[in-house]
Amino acid sequence: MTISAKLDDLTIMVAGQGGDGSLTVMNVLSELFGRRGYHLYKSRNVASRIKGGIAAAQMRASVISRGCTGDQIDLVVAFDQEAVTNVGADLSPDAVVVFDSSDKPLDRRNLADSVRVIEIPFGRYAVRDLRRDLFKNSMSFGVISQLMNIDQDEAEDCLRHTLHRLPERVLLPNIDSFADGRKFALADKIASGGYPWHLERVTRAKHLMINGNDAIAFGFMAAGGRFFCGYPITPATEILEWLQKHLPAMGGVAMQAEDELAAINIALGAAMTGVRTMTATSSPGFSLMAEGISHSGSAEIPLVITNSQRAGPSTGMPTKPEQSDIAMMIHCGNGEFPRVVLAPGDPGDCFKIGAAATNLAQRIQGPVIIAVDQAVAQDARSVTPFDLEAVEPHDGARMSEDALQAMATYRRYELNPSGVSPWAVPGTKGGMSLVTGNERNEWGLVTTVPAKRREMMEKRAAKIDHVRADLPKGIRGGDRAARVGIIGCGMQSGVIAEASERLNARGTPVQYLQVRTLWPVLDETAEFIRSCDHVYVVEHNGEGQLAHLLDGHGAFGNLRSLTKNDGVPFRCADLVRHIATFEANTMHGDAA
Amino acid sequence: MTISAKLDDLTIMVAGQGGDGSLTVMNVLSELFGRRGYHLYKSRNVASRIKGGIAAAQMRASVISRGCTGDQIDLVVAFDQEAVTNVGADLSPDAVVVFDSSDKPLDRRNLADSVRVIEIPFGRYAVRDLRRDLFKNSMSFGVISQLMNIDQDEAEDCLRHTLHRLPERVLLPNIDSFADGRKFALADKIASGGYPWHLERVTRAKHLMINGNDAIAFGFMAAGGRFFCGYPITPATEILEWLQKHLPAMGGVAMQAEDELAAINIALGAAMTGVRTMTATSSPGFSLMAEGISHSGSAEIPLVITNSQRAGPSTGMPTKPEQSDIAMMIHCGNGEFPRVVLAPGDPGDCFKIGAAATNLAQRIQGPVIIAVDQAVAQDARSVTPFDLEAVEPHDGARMSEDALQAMATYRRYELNPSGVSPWAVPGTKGGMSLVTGNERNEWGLVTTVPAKRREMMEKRAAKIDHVRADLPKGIRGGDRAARVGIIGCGMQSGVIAEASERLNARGTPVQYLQVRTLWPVLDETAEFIRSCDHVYVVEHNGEGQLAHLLDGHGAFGNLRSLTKNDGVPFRCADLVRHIATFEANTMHGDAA
Amino acid sequence: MTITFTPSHPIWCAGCGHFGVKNAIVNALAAIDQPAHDTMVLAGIGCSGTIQNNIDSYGYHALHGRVLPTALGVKLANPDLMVIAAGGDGDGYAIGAGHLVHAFKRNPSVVYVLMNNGIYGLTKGQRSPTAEQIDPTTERSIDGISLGLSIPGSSFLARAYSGAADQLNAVMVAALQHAAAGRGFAFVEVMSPCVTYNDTYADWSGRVTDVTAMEGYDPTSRIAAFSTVHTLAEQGRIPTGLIYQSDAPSYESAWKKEGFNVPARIDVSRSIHQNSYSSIMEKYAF
Amino acid sequence: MTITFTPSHPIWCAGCGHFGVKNAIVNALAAIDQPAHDTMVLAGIGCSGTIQNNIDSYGYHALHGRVLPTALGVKLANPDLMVIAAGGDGDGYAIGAGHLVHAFKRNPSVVYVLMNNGIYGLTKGQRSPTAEQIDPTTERSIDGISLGLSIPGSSFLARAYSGAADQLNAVMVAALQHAAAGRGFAFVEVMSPCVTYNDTYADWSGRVTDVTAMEGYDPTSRIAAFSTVHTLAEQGRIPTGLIYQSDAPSYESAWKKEGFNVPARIDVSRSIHQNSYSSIMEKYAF
Ligand SMILES: Cc1ncc(C[n+]2csc(CCOP(=O)(O)OP(=O)(O)O)c2C)c(N)n1
Ligand SMILES: Cc1ncc(C[n+]2csc(CCOP(=O)(O)OP(=O)(O)O)c2C)c(N)n1
Ligand code: SF4
Ligand code: SF4
Ligand SMILES: [Mg+2]
Ligand SMILES: [Mg+2]
Repeated sequence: MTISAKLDDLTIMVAGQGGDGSLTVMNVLSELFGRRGYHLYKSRNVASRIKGGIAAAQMRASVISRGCTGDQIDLVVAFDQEAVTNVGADLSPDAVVVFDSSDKPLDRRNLADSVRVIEIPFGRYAVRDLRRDLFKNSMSFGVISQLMNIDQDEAEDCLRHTLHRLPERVLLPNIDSFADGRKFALADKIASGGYPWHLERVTRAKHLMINGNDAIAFGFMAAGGRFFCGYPITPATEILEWLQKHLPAMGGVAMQAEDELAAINIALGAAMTGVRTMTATSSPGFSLMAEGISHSGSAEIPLVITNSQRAGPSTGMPTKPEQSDIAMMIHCGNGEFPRVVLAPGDPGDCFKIGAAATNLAQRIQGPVIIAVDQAVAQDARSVTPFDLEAVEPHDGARMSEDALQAMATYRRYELNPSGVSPWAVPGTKGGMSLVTGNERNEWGLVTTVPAKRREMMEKRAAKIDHVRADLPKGIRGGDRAARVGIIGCGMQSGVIAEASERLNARGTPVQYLQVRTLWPVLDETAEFIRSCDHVYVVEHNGEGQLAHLLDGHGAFGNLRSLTKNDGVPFRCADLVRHIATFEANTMHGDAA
Repeated sequence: MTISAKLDDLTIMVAGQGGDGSLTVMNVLSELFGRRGYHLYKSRNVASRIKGGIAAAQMRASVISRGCTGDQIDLVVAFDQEAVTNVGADLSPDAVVVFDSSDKPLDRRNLADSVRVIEIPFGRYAVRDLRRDLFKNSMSFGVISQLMNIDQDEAEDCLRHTLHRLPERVLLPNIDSFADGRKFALADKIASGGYPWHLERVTRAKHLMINGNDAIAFGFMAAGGRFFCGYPITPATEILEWLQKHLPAMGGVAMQAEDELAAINIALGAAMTGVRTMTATSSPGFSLMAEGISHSGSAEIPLVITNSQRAGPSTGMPTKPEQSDIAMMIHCGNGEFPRVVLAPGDPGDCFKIGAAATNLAQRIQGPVIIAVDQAVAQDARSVTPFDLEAVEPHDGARMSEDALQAMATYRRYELNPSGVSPWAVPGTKGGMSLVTGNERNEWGLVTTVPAKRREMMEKRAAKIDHVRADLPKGIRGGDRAARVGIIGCGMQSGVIAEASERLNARGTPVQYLQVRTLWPVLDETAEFIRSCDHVYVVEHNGEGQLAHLLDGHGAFGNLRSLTKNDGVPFRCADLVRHIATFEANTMHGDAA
Repeated sequence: MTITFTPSHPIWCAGCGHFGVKNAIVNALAAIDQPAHDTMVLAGIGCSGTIQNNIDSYGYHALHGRVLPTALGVKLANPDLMVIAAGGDGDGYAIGAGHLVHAFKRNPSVVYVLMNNGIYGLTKGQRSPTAEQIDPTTERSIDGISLGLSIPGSSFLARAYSGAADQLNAVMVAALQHAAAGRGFAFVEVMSPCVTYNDTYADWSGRVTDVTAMEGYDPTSRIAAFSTVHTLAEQGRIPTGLIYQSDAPSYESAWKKEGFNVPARIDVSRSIHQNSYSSIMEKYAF
Repeated sequence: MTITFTPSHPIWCAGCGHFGVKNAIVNALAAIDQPAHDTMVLAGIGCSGTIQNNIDSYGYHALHGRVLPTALGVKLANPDLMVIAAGGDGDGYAIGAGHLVHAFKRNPSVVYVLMNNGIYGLTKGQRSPTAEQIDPTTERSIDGISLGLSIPGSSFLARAYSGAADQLNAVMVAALQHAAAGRGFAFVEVMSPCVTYNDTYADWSGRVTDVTAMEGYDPTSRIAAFSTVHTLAEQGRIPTGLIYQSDAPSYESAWKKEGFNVPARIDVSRSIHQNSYSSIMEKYAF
C-alpha cells in the first residue's frame, strides 16, 4: 500500500474467535466508510460452528464500486495470534496490524518487515477498567479511528449509530472504552509512527448495502411472490428469515418445513393454487429436492428454487463458496423436462433475477432455478437502488373464470405451439382438472400411448423456446475487439470485470462475458466464444463444470478452464497474472 | 414372413387385459421353443396398474442369439380387440392372428389383407365346458401347438411343465382345455389353411434364461455382496426380491427400508462396517438418493447403487424403458466427488458388471452406479452361463488387525498417491477413526484450511486414475475399417449389433461400440469416435444425453444423435433404414 | 358450459376395498354440499393414488409419500378450498411417516384418508408398515391412530372399514365437517382390503370394533382413547369409529390473523404494493 | 501401539448442555466396560452432531436427519458392535421424524441419544419441533417419549436433563445395558439447553420431574406411561427417568436366526461359496 495511492481502495480485516463479538468492529467501520462515501464489499469467513474457530470479517472500501474483495489486506484488527498467522501471506507490504496483546505479544514471524504492528492489550484493559472483555471491540475502534485521523465526534457518532440498539447501560461503557482506545493511541508509543491515513470524503449517490440472499427474496416478493417454504441451511437461511419477516405483512406465507422434501412439496402444493412460490436451500438440500424439481417440470407447476451453493461434496464446507452444483442444477431430477437456471452476479442482479425468475416460472409453468454461491449469497455490498418500477408480475397463461367460461373445452394439458397450456387454478368454477407427474393425455389422465407421449414431451420442451428471447442476457465488458475472452458467473463477476480492466490497462486486450442464464445456453454465449480466439472460463470448482457445459453445447474447443475449489475466491491479481502470463506465452508460441 | 425363411427367427405376442392370466401362454411357448433349441428374447408391455389395461408379452425366438425383439410380429394371440388394434401396424405381412372371439368377431380393419386370422371364442368355450374363463389360456396354446405342427405329447409336456406348480385339480382341466384347443384347431374351418409352421430343432449349448435385474443381484452376490437395502419401485423391485430370497442363506442381509433415503443411508451404515453393500432403485428413487451418493463419495464409503431407469420425468411411465437419467447419474449429488457409472447391455453383462461394480466400490471406497434401463432390467433372454470362476471379491485397501498393528500411525483419510487410504473397519482393535462428509484433515476432523482442502479434493479425485485401467471396456463389432460408427449402451446394445450386421450385409460399412463405462469417459471411446468420419449415437431419450456427454468430453463435433423417448425401443429395421438413408445422402452430398 | 374433466372409472381390481373409500368420499362431499370447484383431492402414489381421477373435483397426483406436504401447501395458499389428501399405507406410514407426524403436529384443516391394506398394492404385494407379519423380522405393525394420539395438537382421529359402508360414510362426513369448520387435521384410516395380494375381508370383518358403541367411551380424552386403542389391539380387535376429537387450534388459523388475505387470490400488481416495497428498500439505504 | 485418532475437545459454547451429554456417554461406556474399538458413535448434523469427535470410539458424522438409518445399517451388518446414535431435536424430530418412527417400530439394539434444546443450534436459533412456541403458528411441540409409546414394538424410553448429571448418568447406563443385552432400541431424550439461542436452564430445572420417584409408577405399562406423560405435561412438568421398558424382540434377533453370520465378517472368497452360486445358477438353466 502506498498511502496516497491506496486510500481510494482499502481492504480491512477484523478477526477473532467466533462468537467473541469482534465482528461488530467491522460494522462501525462500515458506518464510517459509508458516511465518507466509499463503496463497500463485505465478506465473512467463519467456521461452521457457533463459538470458537477463527471468525473474520473482511471489507473492501473503494471509491469506485467493486464486486470483490481486494487482492491484499491493508489493515488487520486481530484479537488473537491465529488470526494474524492465517492472514500473514495476504497482507500488503505496508499493511498495519492492530493486535490485541492481552495474552502475549505478537509473534510476527510470518510478517514482512515492512508491515507495521500496533500492539495493545485491549482485552486486558477492557476487563481491568470496565470489567468486561467485550468492550475491547469499541476500544480497538478507538485506536483505528485515531490511526485514520478521524476526529472524535465523527467516530463516536458512527459508534453510537452502530450500537443504537444497545441499552444505555451497555452503550455508555462502550463509548468510554472507545475513548480509552483513542487515548491509548495518542499516549502510547504507536503514536511515534504518526497516524498514517487520511480518508477521502467522496460524494456518492444513494446506494443500498445488501447481500444476495436478501436481494433474491426481495426480487421474488416484488414480482408478486407470496408463498415461501424452506428449511434452514447455511448459506441460504437468510432467504427464509427475510421472507418470514416481510411476507406476512404483504398477506403472504413464509414457513419453515420439517425438511427439504416437505419444503419443496409444500411449495408445489401452494404453487398449484396460483400463488407465486419459491423455495430456497443450499447444496445438500438441493440434492434432496431433485425429485420435486423433476415433478415441477413434469406436472407443470411453476416454482422458483434458489440454490445458495456451498462447498461440497456432501456436507462439505458449509460456510465456504463454491460453484460446484452447476452440472447438478442442470441435470438433476430424473428424466427430461424444461428448466431454466439463472445466475446473478451481485446483489443488484439478485434482485433483478429474483423477480425475473418469478415471472419466468409462471410463464413456463415449471421450475426456474436461481443459482448463487455463498459469496454472492452472503457477501454484502453497495449497489444502486433497485428499480422497483421495472418489475411487474406476469400471469403467464393463467385464466380468469370469465376466460374459462368462454372456452368450449378446458384441458389442463392442452396442446398448443407455445407448450404452455391455459390454466385455471383450483377454486375456479368449471375448471376442474387433473395434475399429475405421470405421462398423461390432455385431460391429465395417465397414458403410455407412444404418440401421446411424444406430443407431451414436445409440448413441454417447446416452453423454453417460448421464453428464450426473454431470458436474462449476460453482461459484456472489456475491449469488444479483443480476441481473448473471459467467461464467468456469480462470484466471478466482479473479479473478471476488474481483471479485464487491469489486463486491458497493461496491454493485454481482453473482453469478458458474465453469463446470467446458465441453462439453456444462450446463443449470445456461443457467439461470444466464437468471436474469440480463445476464452478463459473462470469458476470455483474443480472439474470446470461451466466450461464443460459450454463445450458440450457447441463443441468450441477453444475454452481454457481456470478452476479453484479451496473455498477461497479468486483474487483479481491472480487472475490477471495467470492470464497475462498465459497470453504472453501464447504469443511466443509456447502454449496451445 | 416367408415361411421357410422365417422359422429361424420368429416374434410372437400374447396380449390381453392385465391380470387375466393370458401371459402364461407365453410361458408355455418359451418352454416349447427352449426345448427346440431356440434362443429367446422376452419382454413385457404392461400398464402401471394391477388389473386392466393392455398387458402384452412379446417373445423373439431365434436360432442365432439376439439382443432385442424382432422388427415385426409374426404371431399374435389376442384376447381382446384392443390388443389387435394396437399391434396392427407392427405385424409382418403374413402374420397369423389367433383371436378370442368370445365377445364379438374381430374387426380387422387395420390389418393387411395378407394377415391370416383364426377366430375362436376361447373364453366362451372355457366357461361353457370347464366353468372357468381362465382355462382359455391353455386352450389357445392347444390351437397354436397345432398350428405349429407340434405333436400332442410334446406340447402337453411343455404345458404340464409350465403349470407344474398348480394343484392337480386345476392342472387337469387345463390339460383338458388344451386338448379341446387342439380339437378345435383340427375340426374348425381354420384347418382349411393348413398348419403353416414347422419349427426347427436346433442344438444349442446350455444357456440361462434370466433378466438383467436378477443378473445384477447375482453378480453382486458372487462378488461377495452380503448387504442390500432397497425400497420397492418398478422396474427395480426384482433386485430387492432376488436378494431377499438368496442373501439370508448366504449369511447376508437384504431388507426393505421405509423409503429411499433410509435405504441408501442404511446401506451406507452397513458399508462402513466392511460388508459389501448395494442399494437399487429406479429413476424417482434415484433422485432421492442423490444426497447419499454425494456422501458416499465425500465420506469415502464403498457403495453400489443400481438405477433401473424408467421413462421420466417424475413419475413418468413406470413400466417403460428410457435412458434419460444418464446425465443425472453422472452429475447428481452436490459438489464434486469421484464416481463410476457402468452400463451393462444384457443379462450376461449385468452379471459381470454387478460383480465388477462391487469390487470397484471397494477399490475406490466410493459410489459405483450401475445404469440399466427397464428393457435391460426386465427383459429376459437366453445368455451363456455365467463364468463364476472369473469373479473373486477384491478387498481394496481394507486392512486386517495385524496390518493395522504394524502401522506407526493410522489415519482414516491418509493421503497417498492412489487416493485410497488403508481402512480399518469398526471392531478392529486400535483402528478408531472418524468418518465424515465434511471436509476434514487426515484424522477425519473438520477443517476448511485451503491447503488441506485442496489436498483432500486431489486425493479423492486421484482414485479414478487408480482404477481406470480396470474399468469395463466397451464391446466393439462390425467392420473395423468402416468410417461410420454407431455408439450405444444398455438397451441399444442388441439393436446396434444387429443393425451393424445388416448394414454391413447391405453394403453400408459400419462399426459399432457398445459403451459399458459411461463415467469416466474412457479413452477407447474417444479413440473410436476419432477413428470414424462420423458416429451415430443411439439412445432412448430426447436430449441426446450420451452424445452430449461424449461431445463435452472431447469436442468431437462428428456425432449424430439418434434419439427416441416414447417408451418403445428402437426397432432394428428403423435404425438400419435411418442410417442407410442418411449415409446414402451423405455420399451424394445432400446432408452434413 | 365449458366442457372439462369428468371423473373416469376406477382401474382397481374387482372387489378392491378402495372402491368403498371412493364412494364414501363422493357421498360425503354430496352430504355437505361441497361444490366441486372448491374441492381439491390430492392423492399419493399407489393403487390408492388413482382415487382423484374418479371424483368430481380438482385432482392432483403427488409424489410418493408427499401428499401431505402438497395438501398443506394448497390449504395454506387457499384456505377456502376443501382439501382432501388420500393415499395408501405405504405412502403414508412408510415414506410419508415424517410428514404424517408433522401434519398431526401442525393440524391444518385438511382431510387425510389413508387406505390401509397392509401391503404395497401397485408394486405387487410387498409388505407395508401395517403388515401384520414381516419376515424375517420381528417388527410389529404401526397403528396410525395411536401415532396420532401421541402428537399433541392432533384433533380428529377416526378409523373405518371399507366393508362397512354406513360407518365409513358417517366417519367421512364427520371428517369433512371437521375440516370445513376449520377445526384442523381430520385423519381417517380406512381398512381397505387388497383382494389380489392380501385379502383380509374375512379376517377384518370379524375384528373391527366400533368404539362409539362402547359404553361410556369418551372421544375427547386423549388418555382414554390411547388406553382403549391399545387394550382393544391386545385383544386382537381393530378399533373403528371416531376415536378422538379435540379443539386444538388449526394451523391456518394462525396465519389467518395478520392481514392474511388468501395468498392464492392476492392482487400482486406493482401499483398496489410499491409503497411497501419502497419503504423496505429504504432500510438498506446507504 | 499404532497411533490413532484421539478424542478432540468439544467446540460447544461454554455452558452448552451438550457437554453433559458427552460426559454421560463417556461415563456410561466406562461403567459397562465397553471397549472403544467395539463401539461406534454416529451423530447427526448440528452442534450436537460433533459429539462423536469427543469420544474414544469409532465415529461417524451422518447426513442431516439420517443418523438412525446409518446406525441401523451398522448394527445389522455387525451386531457385535455397541452402536450409539446421537443428534439434535432438529435432526431427530424434524427431518428425521420418519426414521424415528421406524426405529421404534423395528427396535434394533441401538442407543439413540437425542439432545433436545428446542432449537436449531448450528444454523443459529430457528425453532425446532420441540420449540414451545412457534410463531406465527399454533403448533404444539412434539413429545418424543409419547411418540415412542405410540409405536408398538418400542422397548426403552427415557428422558434426562443435562443439568442433572446423576440421573442422566444412570439413565445412560441403563440404555447402554438395554442395547448391550440385545433388548432393542434404547431411546434417551436429554433436555440439553442451548445457552446461546434458547437458555432454558432456569425454566427446565423447575419443571423436570423424575417419574421413577413417583409412587407406584410402573415403567412396564405402556398405557400407564402414556397417561403419566400426558398428565404431567398438562401440569407443565417434564417427565424424566426410565419411563417405559418392554421385552419386545429386537430387530437384529430376527436376522440372527437363519445361518446369520455377522455380515461384516463373513469370508466371501469364491471357493467357499461357489457351490451355492452354481446351484442358484442351475435354476436358470435353459
Ligand atoms: C419415490 C418413489 N419410490 C417408490 C415408488 C414405487 N411405488 C409406487 S406405489 C408404491 C407403494 C404403494 O403402496 P400403498 O401406498 O400402500 O398403496 P396401495 O397400492 O397399496 O394402495 C411404491 C413403493 C415411487 N413411485 N416413488
Ligand atoms: C439436508 C440438510 N438440510 C439442512 C442442513 C442444515 N442444518 C445443519 S444443522 C441443522 C439443525 C441443527 O439443529 P439440531 O438438530 O436441533 O442440533 P443442535 O445444533 O441444536 O444441536 C440444520 C438444519 C443440513 N446440513 N443438511
Ligand atoms: S392390487 Fe390390491 S390394492 Fe391394487 S387395485 Fe388390486 S385389489 Fe386394489
Ligand atoms: S449454539 Fe447452543 S447448542 Fe450450539 S454449541 Fe452453542 S450453546 Fe450449544
Ligand atoms: Mg397399501
Ligand atoms: Mg437442537
